[in-house]
Amino acid sequence: MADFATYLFTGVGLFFFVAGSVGFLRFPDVFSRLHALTKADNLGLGFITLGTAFQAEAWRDAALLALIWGLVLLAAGTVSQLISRDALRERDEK
Amino acid sequence: MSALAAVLVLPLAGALFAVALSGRATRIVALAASAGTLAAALALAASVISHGTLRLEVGGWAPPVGIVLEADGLSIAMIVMTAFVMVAASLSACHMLAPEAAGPRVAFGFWPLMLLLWTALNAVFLSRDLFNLYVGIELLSLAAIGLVALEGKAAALSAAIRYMIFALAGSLLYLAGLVLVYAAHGALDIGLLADRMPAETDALALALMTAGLMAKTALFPFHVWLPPAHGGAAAPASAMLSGLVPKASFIILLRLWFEVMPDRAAGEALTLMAALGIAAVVWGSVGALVQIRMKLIVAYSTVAQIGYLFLFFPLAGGASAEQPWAGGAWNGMVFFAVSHGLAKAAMFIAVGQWMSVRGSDRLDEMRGFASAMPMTAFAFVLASITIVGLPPSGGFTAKYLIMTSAFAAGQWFWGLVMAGGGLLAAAYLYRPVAEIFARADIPALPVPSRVWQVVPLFLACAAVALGIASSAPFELLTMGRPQAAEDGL
Amino acid sequence: MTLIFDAMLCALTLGVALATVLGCGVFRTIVFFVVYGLLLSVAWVRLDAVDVALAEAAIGAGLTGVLFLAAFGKLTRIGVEAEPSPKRFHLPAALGCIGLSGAMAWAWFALPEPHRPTPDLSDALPRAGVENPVTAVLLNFRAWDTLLEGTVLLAALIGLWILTRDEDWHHRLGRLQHVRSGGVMESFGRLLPPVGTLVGVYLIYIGADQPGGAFQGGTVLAAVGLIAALAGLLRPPRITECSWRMALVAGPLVFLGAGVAGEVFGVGFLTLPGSIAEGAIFIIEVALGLSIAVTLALLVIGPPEGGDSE
Amino acid sequence: MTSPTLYALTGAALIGIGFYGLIEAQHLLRRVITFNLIGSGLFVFLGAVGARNDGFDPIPQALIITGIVVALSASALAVGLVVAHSRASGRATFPEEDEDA
Repeated sequence: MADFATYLFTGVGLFFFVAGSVGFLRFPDVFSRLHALTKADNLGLGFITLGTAFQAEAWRDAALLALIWGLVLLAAGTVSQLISRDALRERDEK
Repeated sequence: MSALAAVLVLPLAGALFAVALSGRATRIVALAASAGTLAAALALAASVISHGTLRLEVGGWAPPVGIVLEADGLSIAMIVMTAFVMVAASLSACHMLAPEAAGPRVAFGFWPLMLLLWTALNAVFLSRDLFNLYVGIELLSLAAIGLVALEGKAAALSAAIRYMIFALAGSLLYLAGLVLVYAAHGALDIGLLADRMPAETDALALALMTAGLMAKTALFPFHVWLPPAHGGAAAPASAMLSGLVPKASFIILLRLWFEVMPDRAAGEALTLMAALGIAAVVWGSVGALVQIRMKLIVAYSTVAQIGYLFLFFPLAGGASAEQPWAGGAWNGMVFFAVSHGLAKAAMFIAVGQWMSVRGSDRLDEMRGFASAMPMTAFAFVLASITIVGLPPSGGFTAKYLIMTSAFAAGQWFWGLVMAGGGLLAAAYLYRPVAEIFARADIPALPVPSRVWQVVPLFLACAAVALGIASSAPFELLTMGRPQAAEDGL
Repeated sequence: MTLIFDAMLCALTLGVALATVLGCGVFRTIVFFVVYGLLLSVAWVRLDAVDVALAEAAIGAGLTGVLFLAAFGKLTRIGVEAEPSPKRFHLPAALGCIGLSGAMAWAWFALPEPHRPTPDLSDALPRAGVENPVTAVLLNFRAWDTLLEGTVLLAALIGLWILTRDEDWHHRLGRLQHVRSGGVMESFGRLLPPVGTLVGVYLIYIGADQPGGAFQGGTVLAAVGLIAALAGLLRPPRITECSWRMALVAGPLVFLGAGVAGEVFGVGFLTLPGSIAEGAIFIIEVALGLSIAVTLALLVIGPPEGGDSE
Repeated sequence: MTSPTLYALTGAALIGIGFYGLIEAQHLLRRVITFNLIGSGLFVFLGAVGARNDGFDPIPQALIITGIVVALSASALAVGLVVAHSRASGRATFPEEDEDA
């Protein structure tokens, strides 16, 4: 049962990663690319974390996984914000 | 505390305190650490002479688990020579790199870097573990690069970068060989590896490590970084860099060839090393002949002198039976390294003292040196005698030993190279000595006091004394001398 | 199955390494290098070397990458010309390098069989005072290596400070950061340090029993410090400030002190007798971790560069 | 083929790639990066050596961690030198013709 859940959630997570990567490659400008990366990839990572959590032996490990996901979200949000601010400034300067 | 641990602990503790403290306290701590390390080095030499080779298993762990430090004749010779040069360099730094003259940056940076360099040198001379040697030479390189960059000008910075590239590439090649040694034998201790089961990969490992160490020793054709780096640094730093630093990687090379893998020493490889040595002698001497700056002449001379060290490889153990002392070539090589270290440091400090007075080290600005600072000028001349190899200096004894081995072994070619190299050295040192003693009408200069002038003179006298009183050092060198040095490779 | 994964990972690593070497533009090279480091840390997990994986991710990819990016930024500000572009394929060099790789590959297959004797640590490990064998090697069996290694870090930092221009010597380290107050970066800088500090301290603490230790934990702490400095919460110190320099040398000094204590009490240099080894290693590891954290952070910040707001 | 063999070959290839980059590179920063590539290639090779045996051998791991820290120290100093040199000379390429400058 746990294995099945892992397969399912990891698979869904991988799907989001693929979608995010396609978006990253296909979208025209910095902003939409960031959008694809942060939204889809963070969701994908969330699903993979969830899938992995089913393999955890203790609640503590699952909590650590959740913490890692939270930190990645925080970092991704901050970085994408900084990148887009920089890109906006560059566009305005042109 | 045992003297063996003290020669490592004292400079390291001195460096750490020198970083933490500031101002005068830094200098006082550094000088105290220098004096302490000198005392410890002499005590270590005394105890090795009376008790024989000393061995320390660090942390009480025998190899292959732990690291072994060992003080044999070779390491003692190097440690004592290092101690003399270091103390002289730090004394001369007291007036040449004083905060009022050189600024707070240099006054802060010199002391920790110098003591870290000393720690690294002693660590390399004592260590019997190949990986520990790697960490040691990395520490040595970083401290040495810092000392080159201390000068601060653009030329010094580019010299430091050049040095860094060679040093890092050399370290990586050494590391590659080390990885192969561990892969094949599961041990890093020199003693254990000497008794290893030979593996096919040994030759490749030895070749990689040798190439890396050659780059670090600045043997031709890896020498291009040396003259700008040594010639561009501040004089007390140059004294350490030129007199001591190349010796560390050379000692590792000796340990590899004579203790770890004497069975892998193919005749062609030995001849190749000696051939590179000849090229270095010629190249360095010609380079020194055409330079017009004193420090560069002295630096190119180091390139040539490093070449001599490699001539010894095919001669090791040459006809030891006919020798008055067994392993004559080995002893001659160690004598050569020691007397070169002392003499080269004396030369750099002497030139540096004149430079700090005159403001330039151009050859034509050397006039008046002898009349203004007679003791310093005399030190330069005495050091030149050792470098050329005239009797009764240590350099003469060294060349005499190596040449006797060469002729006794019927390998007279190497002996001729030595003699020719001596002539070249005489040629490139003639111009500076002549200029130093030339009369000139220069205005009265604020000459440093005689106390400071004694410093280079002491080193130069030590280099000469090595030739006069050579029997005690000889006994020392027989302590723990590898069997391969007596039997030949 | 796992072999396929390994093969894909190796191919990807090699591809990224090639891109690092051959790609145009220094900025791209740096980005590829960081990716390369992350792939390598996965490889370390596959090689059953979790301690190394942590060190690689934190130091090899993370901190080294930041170091290169910071240097790239400085070079851009200085206004050096861009990289000269002509990148010809250099055949002799390529052949030589293929030869080197080939020699190493040959060596792998030529290694003595049966497998080399592994150093037998089973006698020594129970007396080492720690559960994690890698920590036992680092802080007990090969303590002299590790002490020298901490010294190497210090030597690099002193060497870096030496590069300061004389007129900048009394300024703060690095260049002053301007962050918009109330902006995203500032709130990130406020949010992260508590969690990050916890992670770093945990890594140092856990090092005795599980993967982790002074180097990995120290690096995390250094990163926390750097982010706090980026967010304007911490101001980089001046070289002339004594307290920071004390923090730099505290770890090596404690380590060296333990070594000398062994000598004084007659058990030998750097010897930690089994009965007190556990406590001694813990103290050394904490002191070393803090010193490493400060040293690494200052290495990345770099020498003082003046800056307008001083 | 076993996975240690795979990683050992990868390490060997990385060493060659790194040295090629070192020879080719003109920008000094790129040279420093290639040093790190070569070093990590060597470490991967050593790691594969450690994984070759059935028993767990912590010594290579400890050596590699030490090596990584040493490599970082060297890189930090090298990068600082490159920046200082560029500031003094205005270029970030290797100085070829200032032997006696």
